Amino acid sequence: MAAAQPNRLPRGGRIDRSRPLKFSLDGKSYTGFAGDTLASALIANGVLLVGRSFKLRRPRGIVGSGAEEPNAIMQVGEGAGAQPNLPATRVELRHGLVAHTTRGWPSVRFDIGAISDSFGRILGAGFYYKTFMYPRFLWKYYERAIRLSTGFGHAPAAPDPDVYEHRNAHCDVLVAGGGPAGLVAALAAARSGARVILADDGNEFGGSLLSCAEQVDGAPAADWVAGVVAELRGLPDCTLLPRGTVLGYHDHDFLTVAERCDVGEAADRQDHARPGETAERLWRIRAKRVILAQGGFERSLAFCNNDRPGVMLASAVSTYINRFAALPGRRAVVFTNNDSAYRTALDLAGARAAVEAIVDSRPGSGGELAARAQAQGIPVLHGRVVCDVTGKKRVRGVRIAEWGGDSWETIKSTIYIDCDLLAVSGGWSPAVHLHAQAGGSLDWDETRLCFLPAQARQSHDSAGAGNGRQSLDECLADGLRAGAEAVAKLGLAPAAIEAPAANSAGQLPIEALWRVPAERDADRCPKQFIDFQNDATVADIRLAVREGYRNVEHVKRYTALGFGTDQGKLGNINGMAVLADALGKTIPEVGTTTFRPVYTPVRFGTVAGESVGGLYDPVRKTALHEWHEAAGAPMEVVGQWHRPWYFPREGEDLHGAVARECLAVRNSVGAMDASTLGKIDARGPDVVEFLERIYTHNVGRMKVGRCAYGIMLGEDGMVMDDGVMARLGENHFYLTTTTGGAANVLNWLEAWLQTEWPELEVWLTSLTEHYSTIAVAGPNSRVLLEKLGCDIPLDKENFPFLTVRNAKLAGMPVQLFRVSFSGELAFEINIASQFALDMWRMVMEAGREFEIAPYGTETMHVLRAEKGFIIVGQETDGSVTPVDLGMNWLLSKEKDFLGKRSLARPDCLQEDRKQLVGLLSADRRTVLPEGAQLIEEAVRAGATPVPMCGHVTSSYHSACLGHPVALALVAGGRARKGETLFAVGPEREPIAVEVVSPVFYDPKGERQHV
Amino acid sequence: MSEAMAESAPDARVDINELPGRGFLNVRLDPRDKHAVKSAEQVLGQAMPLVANTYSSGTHRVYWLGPDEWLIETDAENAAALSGELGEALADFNVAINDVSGGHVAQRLSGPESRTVLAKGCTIDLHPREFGPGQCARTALARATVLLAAGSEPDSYTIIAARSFTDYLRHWLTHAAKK
Amino acid sequence: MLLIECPWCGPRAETEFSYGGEAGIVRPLDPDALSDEEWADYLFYRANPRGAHRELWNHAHGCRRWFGVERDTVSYRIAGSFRLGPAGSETGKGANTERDD
Amino acid sequence: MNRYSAFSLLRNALSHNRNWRAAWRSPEPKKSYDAIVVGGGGHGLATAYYLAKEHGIRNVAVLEKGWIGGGNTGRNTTIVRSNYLWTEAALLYEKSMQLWEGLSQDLNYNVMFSQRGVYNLGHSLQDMRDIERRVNANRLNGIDAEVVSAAELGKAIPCLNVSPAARYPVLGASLQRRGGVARHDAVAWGFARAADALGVDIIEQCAVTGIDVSGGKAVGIQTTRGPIASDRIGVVVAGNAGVLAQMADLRLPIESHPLQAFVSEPIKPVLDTVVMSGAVHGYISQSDKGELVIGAGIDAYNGYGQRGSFPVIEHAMQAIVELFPVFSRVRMLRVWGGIVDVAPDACPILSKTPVAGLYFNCGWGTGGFKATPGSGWVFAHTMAHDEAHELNAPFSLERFSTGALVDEHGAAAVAH
Repeated sequence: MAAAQPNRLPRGGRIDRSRPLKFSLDGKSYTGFAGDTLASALIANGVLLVGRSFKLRRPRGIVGSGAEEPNAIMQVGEGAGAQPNLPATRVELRHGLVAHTTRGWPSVRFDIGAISDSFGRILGAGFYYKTFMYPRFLWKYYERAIRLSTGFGHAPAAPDPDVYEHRNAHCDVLVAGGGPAGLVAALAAARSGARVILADDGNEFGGSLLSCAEQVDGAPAADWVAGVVAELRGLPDCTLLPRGTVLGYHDHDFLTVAERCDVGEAADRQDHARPGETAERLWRIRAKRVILAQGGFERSLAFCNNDRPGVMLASAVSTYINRFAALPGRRAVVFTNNDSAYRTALDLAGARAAVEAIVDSRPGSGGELAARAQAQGIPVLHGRVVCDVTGKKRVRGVRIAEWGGDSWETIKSTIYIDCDLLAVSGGWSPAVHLHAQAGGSLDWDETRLCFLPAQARQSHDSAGAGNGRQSLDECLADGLRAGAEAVAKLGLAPAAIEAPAANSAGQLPIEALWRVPAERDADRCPKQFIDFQNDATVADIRLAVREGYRNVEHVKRYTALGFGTDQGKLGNINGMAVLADALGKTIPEVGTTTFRPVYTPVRFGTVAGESVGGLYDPVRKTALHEWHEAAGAPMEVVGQWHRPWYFPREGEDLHGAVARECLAVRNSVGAMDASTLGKIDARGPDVVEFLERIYTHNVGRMKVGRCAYGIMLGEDGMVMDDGVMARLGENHFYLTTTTGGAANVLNWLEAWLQTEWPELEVWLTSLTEHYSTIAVAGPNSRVLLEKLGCDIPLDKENFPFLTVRNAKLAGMPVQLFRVSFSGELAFEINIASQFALDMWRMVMEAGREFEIAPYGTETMHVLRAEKGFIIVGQETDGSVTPVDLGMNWLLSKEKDFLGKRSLARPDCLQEDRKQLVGLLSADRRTVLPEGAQLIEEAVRAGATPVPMCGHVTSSYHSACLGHPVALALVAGGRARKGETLFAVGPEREPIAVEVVSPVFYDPKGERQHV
Repeated sequence: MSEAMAESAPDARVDINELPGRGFLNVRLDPRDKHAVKSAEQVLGQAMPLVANTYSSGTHRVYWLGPDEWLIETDAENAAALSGELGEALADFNVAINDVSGGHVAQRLSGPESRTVLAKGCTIDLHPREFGPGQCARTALARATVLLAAGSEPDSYTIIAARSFTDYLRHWLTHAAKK
Repeated sequence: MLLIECPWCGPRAETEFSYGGEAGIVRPLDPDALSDEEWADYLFYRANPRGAHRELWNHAHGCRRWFGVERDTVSYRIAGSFRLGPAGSETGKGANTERDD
Repeated sequence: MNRYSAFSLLRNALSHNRNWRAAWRSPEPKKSYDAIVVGGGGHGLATAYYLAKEHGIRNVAVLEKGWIGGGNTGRNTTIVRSNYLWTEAALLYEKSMQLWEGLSQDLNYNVMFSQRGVYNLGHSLQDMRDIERRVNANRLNGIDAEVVSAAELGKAIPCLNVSPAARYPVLGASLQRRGGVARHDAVAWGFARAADALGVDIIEQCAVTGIDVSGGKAVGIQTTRGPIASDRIGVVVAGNAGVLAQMADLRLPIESHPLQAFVSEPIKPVLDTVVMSGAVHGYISQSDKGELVIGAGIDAYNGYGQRGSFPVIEHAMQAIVELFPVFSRVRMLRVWGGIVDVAPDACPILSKTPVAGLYFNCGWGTGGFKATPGSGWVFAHTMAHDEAHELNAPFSLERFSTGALVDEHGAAAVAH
């Protein structure tokens, strides 16, 4: 099997050679080992060409080994479980993994689109802003073609089989990054008794220690890592999150971590075989202190054709060799402006690759590492640069020139070296993303040539390579410092801990080389890429500047620099350096760009967590819900509630059922579950005064035992909510609200009590859930209740309309209200919810002889519309006053109440405000469409805009009246009774309507009083 | 949701049980009115917890809900009588006592993973040092408001929520307990 | 997600609270005496400062108390929370109240 | 100005793109101007452009404290539509829509206005009543609109979940076919370039520190680059409107809130229209680059921080996954926030002020991008004539005293 992996080194690496894993790329099968990433397995198999660039369709290979990878963007998996856009460098290999490249047609090796590269000069930065404009109508076709060529992977076609969850956590110290600095910091904090969470992006802790050949405390670094991890694991208040990427550092030290749960061993165990297992978990962490130790990113350098497959980051080459025992090339050249790449040369040599040369831009004889390289016989070319690369789908060689220190002069290459791998290091940039997200400032370090975290704005500190430390020694010491400082800030007693020792080689300073000069000037030379994924080049940045896009944000947006899936991790600093040069400024003068969450891309599903599908939002159910369901009632969604809409008998549709239910109520009796109404107990010495301020009517005049319809307004004078209220005692009221308004109204009342009128002694208690409410309506409702057995007289004299009584009904204590939303004789029964279902069943049983009809929200709407009763939210929309609704009779002149002053504003006094009226279609047959607009003349469309004078708010067929009825808001409507208007609905044909009173049924209101 | 799903998770590391037969009273009074507090305590035979986010245990459980609001959990059969007794004893004070038995459902969550399950939907710090026996909190669990109380045994909690959210919460807890 | 200190329940996550806007907007005692402009000022006009802001929050999922918070609208840092004035004081909506931080 | 065309691209390619001229100059501010526009976002730049183009006022400066288009212009989800309920709003946004339809050609800058249609979903019977009402009103106002059933939606947008079993099932939608999206940066740059060509000075990195008022009249402003005199000053600074108003001792009925948005990684075309849901709080389109562009709800608190709270993002994500279950495995790439200036009625203020010669254009809330050209067009008219155009007359400051609000809050249209 190993023979099938031509570039797999015979020994070494953190792979498990006893566990070969089969996988495929673009249908071709390969074998890797457990512990591989998809990228390392591909390299072991000699596959380097894995992508095509966005605009120019140039062939691209694997460049990096982590989150900075711009090219190897894969579609992993198939069907519903497919995952678009994964960088191969971050995909843990698992058995049977199916991957596809995402660019290039017909294949990534042969891409017809590559012809774009020949037009590269036309396709400079921002070219699309300059063309595709004429003729105008063609843009949509251009656009369609452009869209087809963009994007990487596909969204799966079927819903996601995976489940996700959120997890809230609190800790004293969150350590982001489990490399050398993070491990020491976590250890220092945890040993001191702090609650610690250590999160690391990788599948195992150790970070750079897993990819290097160095020693810690005299042992291989990996052994030291294992020891620390074991100790941390044994501490009770230490949470370890490998595969946990810290995504965001938000305000008030709130951080999010995405933990991948369905990979590695878990993947082999399940591989979607156990649905319901969490695929990814979003940790929502509130930390007291945060230590950011996420290491750094190596930069590339800008030289001609620096994007050819086989040009890789030096650190990535080392990682593939040391961690994965995969050798990316056999004849290598190393190109660097700093010391770190020398280790790569040594790693290559150790892997028996031919290192043809180390090309070091810096003059002079080099330091300790250079000496080691030379000792191994590796030629070191000082003061030289790689200025061009040959080969298209694979590096074939490099041109090397002398470097005089000027990036913009033209040079002549003097040496050509054959090679198949070019390992490049342009220096290191600390991963300051989270520091910057947290609001921290950055300082440019002129010696180390990178942005370093400076002032922190929240409770964070940076450590290790992320804090600009370069050698392992320094990183370990810095981690210890950060851990100890966090412990001190928490006020804990610090535990004794010694800094682990490493034998780091001394390093010489980096040289400020960003753009390598070429044989022609910067605008004519072969492309020098800065952002590989978006094909942003040195020439593009210069063009942007020439065209006046001089701010770094303009340049980024104009060239798309940094907008790829790697978010500029590879190219942003180089881009800023080139921009600084073009502007004649320094890098810090150019500024930094904003670092936005998320640190690396995260699945939508992970962010959404478990609150999707059936758990998207609570379904609130009344105590009678089961009965309604069993009766086959379709549900109407009313906010979070599910309410029965209608109760169809066999063969009935909505209209049939509603007509029958309406007639039952009008002629005999019906019952409705009104439990969702908001219910508030209000009492206290000042309750009358309080309610006077809230409600528009004279609350104090209500006698004990009386009910009244009340409305409340917002301070803007608009109707906010309505409902029946009852005075239960001198200082005791029971209030009802609309279903949708229940929570808001209680909050609104509490807000006034607590913030504006704390001197009022009033207690409010919600009874919405305690009581279930059964409305029994219709001429037979009284007999029905009597039949059930009621311990109080129910006749008109003893229990008149709009009164409330405590009673026992069928032996159960209830509150009985003589109120009616249908205009019929009606009772509302309030009963403690645990007994509500029994009561409902008894009502139904007792009602059988009256052919009682359970009815739903639709019938309730028809019945109330026949009576001209409004529904807040249907007849009102936040712009309707009580005067508009004809409710002047409810507005007390004797007191102030909320919103009263607003009613006196000029606009509220206009006579042509929209007012509530009834409408009858002229033919008395047409049911007007709800939402139809009203116009004065039957004009045809075409002569727009047509002035509108109102709209239909409610419209139903009235079974008991035998014709349709509608409610509407009409400008100056009350004075227009008898006029003909025209309703325009979706059919567009104007329908003649007559303006009438909104009360269609029993206008004198006699039926409810019987 | 089927009844079967309402049972505990298959691996039984978390048990979810509805507590049947519970009655609830809501009490509003101003704790600065020491006499009122005392009268209430005499009827209850236990302390009214005055420290925020704590509860007292005795014949009943009395939960602090807010600076002038408590929830008394008692036997369902006892609720009406207790409400009457409290009402009588506090008749001369400015208080509000409401029987809200119909509006609340209590569930018990126990088992070694119960804290983890709660942490999926609750943002308060549930570490036993921060939220131990005798402590309670009105807070959000997923998308419902709940009263959460730490039981006297480790990893056991009482969740009291509005009746209409019962199915939702059971569904959510069962889902969360599935791991 | 902000961490807001409820004066009664201690620090809790922002999602437990609802926001009530600027503190100290006192309802006029005699609205009828106001001009339309003055009434509009009470209804709609807010300081909306870039910087320190005294504002109202309600511990909606907790103890249901309204209280005041002083928060910076740029850094979002919270300087402290405070209970609203005692009953009978002229402090409506946290205009002048005891600090509790 | 270099004229942009396929031909000019070719010609410049031959000279290695060395002869492109700056899209706009970077002049030093003059001592005085006939008119000053404070704020170099889309609205401000459009105002300057139309001042020059429609009213012949070319001695104009646009002052931008940062870089043009760096505020809400570059931070929004780029949805363009005009299907507002109330006639006042509808006609204003429709004016804007008509300008959008010829904007690339007018500016000679491809703003990539893509009329791929905008759907507003309804999830309840009341939503559908509101949709019917709005669609009928739109048609009578001459704005294209139609009501689409759930079944038709399922066909038109295959990845949308129209199952009746959904928690908030999709019952239908309104559709404005002329609605769509545009490339936000290009709008700022295109207006800047066209205004510059007409003589407008666009001055970046120039923050206003004071407004000089004398005898009730605006006479000039103080800036970080010195004083500049003008008796006609238009302030178009969105979330910072209140801060500028204070400089002239004015108060505004505006509150500034964070509004967040996010994009996914680029994926192959999967959604060729715009879908908005007010009830489920999410709106989404796919950019020409392949990113899913998603807007979240507004953060409740006042904030100038250009960032919001993460639960708002989570909530928007839940809404999107609820509407589009197949997007669950797509990955979020980047989250950002803007500062939106919200008026009590969710409608803009395009108004003279008590200070003569000082004009404010603000209050666009979450929906300003779509109004960019129309806002500039009417505001230029207001500044040029010291009088509102009939299209923006209803959007004066007086409405807050008279009560004549144009309440798009209460209306079905979500104001995005």
